[in-house]
Order: sequence, then structure tokens, then C-alpha cells
Amino acid sequence: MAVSIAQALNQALLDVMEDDPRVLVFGEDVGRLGGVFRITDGLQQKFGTDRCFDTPLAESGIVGTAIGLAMAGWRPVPEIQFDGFAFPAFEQIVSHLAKFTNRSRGTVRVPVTLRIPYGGGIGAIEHHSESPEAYWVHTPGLRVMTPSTPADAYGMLREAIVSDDPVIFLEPKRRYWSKSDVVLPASTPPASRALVRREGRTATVIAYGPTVRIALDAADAAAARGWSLEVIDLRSLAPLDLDTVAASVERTGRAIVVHEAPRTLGIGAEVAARLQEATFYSLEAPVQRVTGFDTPYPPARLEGFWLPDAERVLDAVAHTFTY
Amino acid sequence: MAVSIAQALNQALLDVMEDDPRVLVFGEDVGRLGGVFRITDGLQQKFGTDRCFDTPLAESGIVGTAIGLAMAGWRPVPEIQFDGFAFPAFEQIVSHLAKFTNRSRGTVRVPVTLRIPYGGGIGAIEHHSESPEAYWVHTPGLRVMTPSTPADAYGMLREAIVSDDPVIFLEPKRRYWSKSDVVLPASTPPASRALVRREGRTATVIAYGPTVRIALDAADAAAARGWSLEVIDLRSLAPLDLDTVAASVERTGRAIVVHEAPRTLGIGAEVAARLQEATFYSLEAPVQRVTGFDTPYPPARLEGFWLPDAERVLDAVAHTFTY
Amino acid sequence: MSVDHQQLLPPEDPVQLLREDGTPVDDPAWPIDLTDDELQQLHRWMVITRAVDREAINLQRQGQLAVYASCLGQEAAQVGSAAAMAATDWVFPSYRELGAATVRGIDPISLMHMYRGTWLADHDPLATRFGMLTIPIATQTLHATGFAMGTKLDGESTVTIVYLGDGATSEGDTHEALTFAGVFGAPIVFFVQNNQYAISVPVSRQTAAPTIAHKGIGYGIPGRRCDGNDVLASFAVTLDAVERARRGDGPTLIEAVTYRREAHTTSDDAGRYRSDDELADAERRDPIERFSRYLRDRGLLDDARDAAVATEAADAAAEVRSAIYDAPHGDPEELFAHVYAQEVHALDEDRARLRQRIAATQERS
Amino acid sequence: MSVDHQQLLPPEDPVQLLREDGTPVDDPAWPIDLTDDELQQLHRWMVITRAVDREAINLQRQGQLAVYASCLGQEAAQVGSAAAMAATDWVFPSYRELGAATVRGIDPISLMHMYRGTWLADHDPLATRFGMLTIPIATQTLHATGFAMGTKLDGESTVTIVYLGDGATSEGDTHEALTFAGVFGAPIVFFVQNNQYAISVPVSRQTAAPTIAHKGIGYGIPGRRCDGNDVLASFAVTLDAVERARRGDGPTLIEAVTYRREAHTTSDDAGRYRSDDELADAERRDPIERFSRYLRDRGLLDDARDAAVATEAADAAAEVRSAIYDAPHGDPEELFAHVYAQEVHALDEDRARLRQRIAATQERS
Ligand SMILES: Cc1ncc(C[n+]2csc(CCOP(=O)(O)OP(=O)(O)O)c2C)c(N)n1
Ligand SMILES: Cc1ncc(C[n+]2csc(CCOP(=O)(O)OP(=O)(O)O)c2C)c(N)n1
Ligand SMILES: [Mg+2]
Ligand SMILES: [Mg+2]
Repeated sequence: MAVSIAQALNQALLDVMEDDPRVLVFGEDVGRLGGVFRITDGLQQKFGTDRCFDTPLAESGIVGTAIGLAMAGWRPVPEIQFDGFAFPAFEQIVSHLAKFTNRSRGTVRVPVTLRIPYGGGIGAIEHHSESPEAYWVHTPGLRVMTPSTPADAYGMLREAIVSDDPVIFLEPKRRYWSKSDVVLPASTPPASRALVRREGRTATVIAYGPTVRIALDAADAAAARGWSLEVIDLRSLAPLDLDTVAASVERTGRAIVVHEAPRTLGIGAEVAARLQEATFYSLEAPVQRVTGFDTPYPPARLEGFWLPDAERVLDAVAHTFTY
Repeated sequence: MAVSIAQALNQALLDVMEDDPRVLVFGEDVGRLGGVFRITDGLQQKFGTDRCFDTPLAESGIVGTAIGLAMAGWRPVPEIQFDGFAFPAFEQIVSHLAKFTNRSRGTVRVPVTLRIPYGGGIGAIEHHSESPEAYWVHTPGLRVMTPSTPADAYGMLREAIVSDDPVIFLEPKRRYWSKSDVVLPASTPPASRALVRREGRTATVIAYGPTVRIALDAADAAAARGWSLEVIDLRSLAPLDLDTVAASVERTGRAIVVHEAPRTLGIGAEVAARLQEATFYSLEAPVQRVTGFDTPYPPARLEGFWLPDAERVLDAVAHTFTY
Repeated sequence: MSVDHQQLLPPEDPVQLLREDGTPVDDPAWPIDLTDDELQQLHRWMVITRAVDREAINLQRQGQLAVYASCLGQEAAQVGSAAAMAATDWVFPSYRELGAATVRGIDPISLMHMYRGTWLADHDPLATRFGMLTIPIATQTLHATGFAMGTKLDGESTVTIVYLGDGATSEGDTHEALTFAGVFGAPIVFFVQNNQYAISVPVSRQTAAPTIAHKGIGYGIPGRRCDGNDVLASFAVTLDAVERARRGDGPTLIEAVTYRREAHTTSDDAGRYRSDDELADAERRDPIERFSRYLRDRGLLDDARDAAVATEAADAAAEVRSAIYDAPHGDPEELFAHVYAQEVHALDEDRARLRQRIAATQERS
Repeated sequence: MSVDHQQLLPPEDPVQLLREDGTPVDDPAWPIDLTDDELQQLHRWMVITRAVDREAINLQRQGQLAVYASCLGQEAAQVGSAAAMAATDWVFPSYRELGAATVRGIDPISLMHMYRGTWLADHDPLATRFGMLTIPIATQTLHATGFAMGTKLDGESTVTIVYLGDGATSEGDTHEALTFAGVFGAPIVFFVQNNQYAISVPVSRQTAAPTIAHKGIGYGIPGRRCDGNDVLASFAVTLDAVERARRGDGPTLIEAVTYRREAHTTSDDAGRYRSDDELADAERRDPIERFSRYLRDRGLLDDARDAAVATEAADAAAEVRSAIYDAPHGDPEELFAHVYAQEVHALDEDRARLRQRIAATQERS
């Protein structure tokens, strides 16, 4: 059956709320409206206003009360409406959500799954197209996951909610309506494992969330040039499964990381830093980064110039042959 | 004359307020008390409560009003009391301070210098020893500077305040009381240039703020092993002067980045990612990172296990010889 | 509680100077002190606002704008309050303030370029004394407060008004702005348009306070309420607050009680959370109709003038339409041009790469 | 304003049940409904708190603690309020709540390990129903509110109290916590110790509100004030709020007016911002002396009992001293053990490196 990422996420929430009466869903407009992207559609009708409710417009409040609800034995799945609006909650996320378990020496768990639609390419106004993943990945104590397929959307969201750790669950919003054939409930490999989405021998393209599609498109187009690109979907950004990536690069000798976030200190920096160590003798060329520029996200009409695309990935592959 | 970093910063503020009547200093306890580290000592007495004043206890308020004051033609130099307390202001910093000039197509300038004491090693309680520089460096639109000497503390703070761009000015708090002989006003090279603090041929150690001292200590100790370490002080973290670093690594073939922040997506990741590209053919070994662990900052009695030190730097140098 | 403190609390009912049928209330506390021209001007601004607003919705439907947040139903609140500001005063909007912008003479095309995605912002805030539209909720309250602190430090008599929604009153930033404004006695007016909703969430979910205006006392700031569908009440209450600020008596918090008649934005489906009855009820309280009746009763509006204003408004809308329709994209070079006030060479490489690519694309085509 | 709303406002004067000289006020609205044992227990807790507090300052001076935030002068506010909570209720402290901890039976040694830097926190919050000390100002108000929302969802009768300072009332988080608590009718008491300062900043710089309790109405939450140097008033006003919450009537905001007699922490130099006179004046309003006089007048305290309590307090302090003095460091293995609830292998390499290093150091020595 053709299922979209949005539908898969919605189904995962329905199923997990059915299975575990301690799961709560809340945030701005998630109740009556079912979320601005309809990811929480039907939850309030089905589970009532105690288990799925709208909050005041206050993101620090949403995350801070989620921590308290977790202490009271609930399993909160709050939503932040858009990437750019997680920032008012930054202190609660970084100083508390990430650190509570460690601070309490394992006594207090905060099994909060913070869902955040992220990324650009949807022609939106400012603050609705941010890719803030690096902020979370740099923060010890958080798990950070991002699915790229409907099956993973379902499986990883369930995995995130079941996890006793806080998880920042980043949903690639421009892929919400991408469909693929999948039967739900889908069971997927643990998020902690990166997956090879396409095998290849010329170079390894490392992507996640919204850019997996771009990497696959690049792989399609690469065939015409006689290249076969291996595409890896990281899935979990924290922790990072470098072993899978390194194993691939050992074979291909070339690596290109693709993400929307600005290049400087984006995930590509960490992948490059680890690969140059793990695959020092195998790299035929420096790890390439195909990313957003080191500028603020542009206005919608210019986002096509800013966002990585298949062509830029191919340029990067070509560039590795100049070494 | 022996001047400490704290004294140099204080003198810079005094001199710049004297020179430019539009400069305002404000924040928590900066007025009457002169700041918990006394960096703003004497400013209120000298310039009055209009130009140096205490604010309510609200960091988003401090940064948000600084933006408004800048729009009204003032040149605000707000203080955040400790690294861990900049996070409530994250949204104002990332969504506005960093983006105002770009959003307004250059029309509105926000010449705000946000002073933040940062880093560990002072035996403090939680949230007083954080190294949040990567968050700011990953955010396009901000300049990020951090001095390591009294001369730079003076010169760079003045440069930051004069700059029409927003500057996150990170003060290495455990070095506040380090003195060196300097005559103020000191004139220093522009912050945009990294400086070679010690020349050497065996390997390049790249440090900034609080870890420059550690790099120099390592260089001292390295002599006994017959190594001569080149020490580079980055000074500006955004933008990064990679040219100076790369030129050094071209010669030494080995690079070690040292910082307190957790390794994953710390500045070391960016330096490594850039060096593996810029000096691909010169690197004799992968770029090493000597950093805090990927764990929350530890309790004071354990910080010695967590923080990088000269010994760990030397271990990393030794490790480069295994390649 | 002392009398002084009681004065920080809002009176039970919002100030209303025109009844729903357009007849004046004649409240001696609030004399209507406007010339005929001024009254007609208020009407004109509201009508133009509505026409341009409607055009913007159309433009969005036709794919010309990414999204648009309509102010339909809120024209009186916005026009009345903005009209109370002097030309030298400053306005900090949220994203829904087409009415306030119209009063301030901001070219609506500039605002539409933001909604279109040509630029992130287009008008010059410093020249127009009208801040950039602000999307992160409530954050502009702090910019406005800081700005007002700044003008006070300069000894200027400038007053600042900041617009925010009912939902925005829940954000920490609004609290901190009110706190700073109270402590520093900043010459600022917080103008809350309580349009009953934050997207789908009704104001009862934002606060358990008796009214939003009751928040003022917690900051030592007088809380005031006005009927936000009554342009004269919105004007009078704001003017009172502006004069107070100009006298050096500090900030005021105004709650204008109104209603958002369109969906939150063109992306929203309001049918999911509110009834047709509720909307119909709001339509009956239309601010322009109410004020038109009043003007007609006073002999300040007749069919001819009505038609003339309607034509002017239609022209304004058409102008927006023709300027926006298939307007060119912005210049990609600008992606790099304004990130820093002082040039940063770190961006040179990216810029060069982008130039190359654009050149290559142009060659191919 | 309707009568209902007036009830959200605090009465002009803080509730006081004991005058400064220890004589009872005999307010019929606030009968003193405590047994002799209970009264003696309040005294005992205050005296123990003070002795341990003093010892902590000494330990810091001797280099045993990194820093310490004294509650000297605030014992009545803390002991009175905490004593109003049932054993099954929950307490969320800031960092200054030794008095509340004492009432709750938290081993003070645990708290001192936080100030010592052995661990970031040491007691078990879930077992003791006493949250971890919280350093980022005001953030605990949201944890407490969420917790109270959670117990309400569970249909429990648990009440939560959260401690915060006057400075903390300026932070956005406090606003959002009060907003959520009001909207969700959470069974929580916000207990603000207005000790007049946030480090060096006087409360007049935190808000222009008539009093902090006047903030309640802006959230639909009753604002109450009590004399925080009067343990009976602190107890009675808190108990009233707790009963209200337990009945399902929602949150209360209490401002306890008190004074911080020590410097902000042992790192602070209060001489830079307040006068000796001001301090001397505060000392004259000592909460323990006041309550002791009352107990003596009622025949519930004599020299023998006083001495016995003093000895018990000294013993408690000595115990802290001997447990903390040169206590070992924590185990560095724990740097990695609790970062994630579920093991993450990403930390294995760092852990291995640290182990190696520790082994090497041990060999060398
Ligand atoms: C910090 C932040 N959180 C969430 C959003 C998403 N959002 C946009 S408008 C809106 C509702 C705003 O309601 P209100 O303040 O009442 O203003 P109105 O739209 O009714 O004019 C929300 C939640 C945002 N823009 N910023
Ligand atoms: C978010 C944040 N900002 C700043 C600080 C630094 N700081 C620690 S205590 C304090 C003053 C707190 O005052 P108040 O809330 O009145 O509590 P008190 O210390 O008087 O008990 C400040 C500014 C902090 N801990 N957290
Ligand atoms: Mg609204
Ligand atoms: Mg205080």
C-alpha cells in the first residue's frame, strides 16, 4: 500500500498511544486541528483531551512541562510546530532534557520524544525551513533521529517513543507527502544503524532525512557518467553509526556528505573529521561536503540556489577525481 | 606592566565608553556590583546608570532589548553572566541577532557585542563551565571571538565593539587572572587572523581561548621528547582563518585541535574537515582532536578527568606517529 | 489594595465609542476629538486595507505568494491604533499588520515581497519607522522595548507601539518585554489584538486570566481594553496610552478585543476548529460597516464618497497585483551580500561556486 | 471588576500571625491550628537548618565546597511552607532550599555533595519527592508545573510546591509555568521567596508591579503574600494554598517577604551593594528569635529544650562536616555511565582512553 511519511507518522502515534496508555501528545495546534501538518490528526478524537491536547503558545513551556510530566511517569511526545521555533526551548532542551538522567545519576529518566518538522524546500516564509540538527547533535545526552522513508518514519518514531532517553525526532517536512509501498506496522532496523540505501562502487554519498532523496537522484543520474554511487542514510545523527559509513568508504575511497544545514559545523564536518581518521589510508580524495551555504536560509524564491541538489552532488563526486 | 585578562577587558570597556558615548553596558549585576567577575567594575560610577545598568534577570530580555537599542542607534555591550545562561536567549541570538542585517538587506545593523565568560576548570557548580562556541559558530551571521592573552583581550574586545556586526565575545574565564606584561592600550592584529603563538616543526597544535595555555604547556613539555610544536591561537572562531592553520600544517604534516567543548561537532570537527581538504597531500596522519568527552560537563571534582591537558595533547602528537 | 494600584486594572468592559449599529456611545471620558477629514481618513485606510488584504489572498491562491496572513476583521484595531501614533513614532509589527502598515504609508508591495519569498523583508525599517514583519512569535516585543528604552535614553519624545496577538502573550519574551518596559519606564504601547485564536487554539487556552489586560498590573503597567472592532475606541485608547508615554509616564498594555475572520493564514483550514455560526456572528460585527454607518449618520460618507474610496482601494489592490504578479526573483548574489555588515571572505568560495553554476545554467539554456 | 477577580489580588499587607516581638496577631481568618509537638517541630527544623547552613559556609571557607548559597534569614519561609506539604506531596527547589530539604528529611550531606562537586546531584528525587537543586534560574517552575499536570491527569491528590526567588519571577520560564498552571488548573503552589535581592540587584529592578503577588491575576491565579520571617504565617498561607490545590481548585502564587542575610553565595561580596544598616535591620527581624519568643510565651520552649535542640543541631552540622570533610571524589567511570539511559557505544572509546590514563597515572604513583 502506498503510504506517505506523514501517514506513517500519524499511524505510529495512533498505534503507540493504543499500546501504551502513558503516552501523551501535546503542543501547539496538535489537538483539535490535528497539527499544521496533520501528523496528530485524529488522536484527540480517539484518545481524548487528556492524552492529546493543545498547549499555550510557549515552547519552553512545552518542553519544560514535558520534563515534569516524564518525572510523573508519563511518556510525553510534544511537538514543536516548525524547526525555527524550537529555539525558545533551547535552555530546557540543552540544560535539562539532555542532562537530567546524567545529573540524577540514572535515577530520573526523561523519555521525551520531541517531534520537530525540519528543513527547507517547501517555499515557506522565514524560520520555517531551518535545519538545526547540529545544535542537538553537539549536545551530549540527546538522541537525534531523522527518517527518510515511510517505513522508517513509522518504525523509528515508535522506537524513539519507547526509548527511555530523550529523543529529538526530526521530520523531513518536504518529504511528508512522499509515498512508498509499505505495510504498517512496519518493522525497521534499529535507528542506531545507518543503512545502505543503494550499493555502489565509485563513491559513497552520505545523507539523511530530506537529502536521502537527493543522494538517490544523484545516484540515478551518475549512472549516465559511468559512476555507481553508494548511498547511505544515517538515520540516527546522535549517536552516529560511523562503522557503516567507514566500511563503505573503505571500499569506494570517496565520500560526499549531503545536508541542508550550513556547512560550517554541520553534520558533514563531524563525518569528515571521523572519516579522515577512520579511513585515512583509503581516502582517494578529501571528504566533500554538499550543504547549504554559511548564510541564513534564503527567501523562498531563492532557496533553489541555496539547497543542495543532485547536480551539486555530482559536481562533488567529479571534484574527488581531481585529486 | 603585568596586566590580567580581567583587567584588560575592564580597561577596554572603560576606554571604549570614553571614546564612544553610544556604547552601553548592561546585564545582570554589571552595575553596582561591577559584574560577578568584576569585568565591568567602575563603569557605572564613571559613566552613570544610563550607560551601565543592571537589568532584570532575563537573558532573552537582555539580548532582545539590545537589538532594539541597536536599532535606536546605541552600541550595546550586554553581558551574559555565565556560558550556561546564554541559552534562554538562544532564539533572540539565532533568529534575530544573527539574521537582522541579512533580513533587512543591510539596512539595519545590530552592532551588539555579547560578552560571555565561558569554559571550565574553575571548580564551579553545574552550568558554570560550558563551552557553547559551536552553537554560535554554526549560526551564519554571527562573529565569534575569544582572546587568550591580556593584549588580545583588550584589542579584540575593542575591535568587537567597534564592529558593525553582532559579535559573540567569549571570555576564557579560567584565564581571567592570568597576567602578562603589556602596555594598554595595546594594539593587536585583527581578530580575523589566527596567530602563531609558538613556532615549531613537528606538529601544529590549534587552540583558542582557555586551551592556548594548554597547547603552550604541551609545547614546553614536548621539547623533552625532541618535538617542536607549533601553536596556533585561532582568536576568531567565526570566521575561521584556515589559511594560517593550513600554512602551518603544510609544513608540519600533523595537526591537533584542542578545545574543552565536547568532541562531536566541536570546532575541532570543522578544523579537521577543512584541513583534510586544504592539506590533503600534506597530512602525515589524521587531524587529531583533544577535547572534552561527549558527555555533560562533569562535577567539579572530576573535571580534571574530562578537560584536555598537555599530557593528552602529547598523547595525540604521539598518536600521529603511528600512521 | 490602594487606589493607585486599582488604576492598573482594566475596567470591566472594553472601551466602546461606537455601538454595533454605528451609533456613538458619547462617553464623557472619551470625547471623539477628530476632524471630519481625520474621520474620513480612518475609513479610507480601513477600506484600502481590506481591498489589499483580499488581493493578497487571491495572489496566494494563484500561487504568487507563499502564504498570507489576513487581517480581515481587524482593520479597526490596526488602523485606529496606528493612527494614534505621530509620524516620528515607531511601529513594531508582527506579521498580520497590513492595516497598521497602510496607515504608516508602507508600500504594501514591500510586505508582499516577504510573503512572496522575493526577499525576507523589503521596506526600509529605519526610513519608515516601521519594523520588519516578525515571525517568531512575541520576539518583536523585546526589540520594541529596547528601542523605546533607547529613545528614552536619548531624551527623545518618540513613542513606540508594538503589535502582538493573544497567543503571543503566552511566550516568555512578552513577559520579559513587559518586565523591562515596566522597570525602565519605557515609552511604549503593547497593543494586543485579541482575535480569539492562535491558529486553532482559542484564547481560553492561552491564559486563565480574567482578560489579557489584567496582565498589566503584574508589571506595574496599566492594562486597558478596547473594542477592537471599533476604530474610534481603538484610536482613543491608544492615543491616551501614547500621550501617557510621551509625558514620561511609561508603558501601557492594551487589549483590543476583535476577531480573525479569515483562517490563520492561507495555509490553514479554519473549518476544522470553528463553527459557521461563530464566524457569521463576527461578520455581523464588521468594523468597516459599523464605522461607515456612523460616518453616514454624521454626513461624512455618502454613496459617491463610498464609491470613490472603493475605487481607490481597488486601484491600490490592482497595483499590488501587477507589481507582484510574476515579479522577478531576487538576485541570488544577495544571499551573500548582507550576511555581515563588514565583508567576510569566508563566503567568497561559496559565492564563486554559485556564480559558476548560474553561468553554467545560463549557458545551457 | 467583579468580586471574583478581586479575589485573585493579594490583600494590601502580607499575612502576619506573629508580630516581630513574637506576640500572636490572633487573626480570626488564620487560626493557628497546630499541636504543641508540631510547633516545637517547626522550631527544631529552623534551628537545625541554621546550624547546617552555618557549617556549610564554614566548609566552603575551608575549601571543602566549591560554593554555597546560604538560606540564613529565610528559615521561617522555607520551614513553614514545606511543613504544610503532606509526605506524599512533591517539592521542586531552587538551590537555596536547605530549610525545605530539612523538613522533607533530605540528608543535607547529599545536597552538600552537589555544592562540593562530588556529583551534580546526589539524593534520589523520586524516592524523596524532592527535585534536584536547580541552577538555571526559574527553569524548575516548568518541571514542577508539568509534574503537577501529570499527577492531576492520574487523578492523584498530590500537590506540588515549587520554590523560586524574586529574581526568578523575571524569567520567561516563570511566566510560561504560571500560564500553563493556570490554563491546566494544575495542583501547584508557586512559593516565591522575595529575599529582596537577586545577587546584587534589588527587587525594584525586577519588576514595577506593586508586589510580586500581583502577578497572579494575570494568570487567573490567586496571589497571596505572607511575612516570610513568620513561620506560622508561611505555614498557614501555604497550607491554605495546598488545600485549595488538593480540592481541585488549581494553583496559587505566594510571595513570602523575607531577607537574604548572607551574601548571595560564598563567592559574593554583599558589601558592595548593601549597607550595614539594612542588614542590621534584617537581623532584628530574625525568624527564629521571633518564633522562640512565641514558644516561650506559650510555655513550649524553655532553656533546657533550647539547649537540647541546639545540641541536636550542632550534631547534625558535625555529621555533615565529617561526611564532607575530605570525602573522596566521585568515580570517574560515572562520567559515562548515566549520559544515556540505554547504553551508547559511542562513548566506549573515550571511556577506554580515560581508563588507560587512570591506570597509567596509578602506575606512576
Ligand atoms: C515562536 C513561535 N512559535 C510558533 C509559531 C507558529 N505560529 C505562527 S502564528 C501562531 C499563532 C499566533 O497567534 P496570535 O499570537 O494570537 O496571533 P494571530 O496569528 O492570531 O494574529 C503560531 C503558533 C511561531 N511563528 N513562532
Ligand atoms: C538563567 C540564569 N541566569 C543567571 C543565573 C546566575 N544567577 C544565579 S542566582 C542569580 C540570582 C537569583 O535571584 P533570585 O531568583 O532572587 O534568588 P535568590 O538567589 O535570591 O534566592 C543569578 C542571576 C542563573 N543561575 N541562571
Ligand atoms: Mg490571535
Ligand atoms: Mg532573591
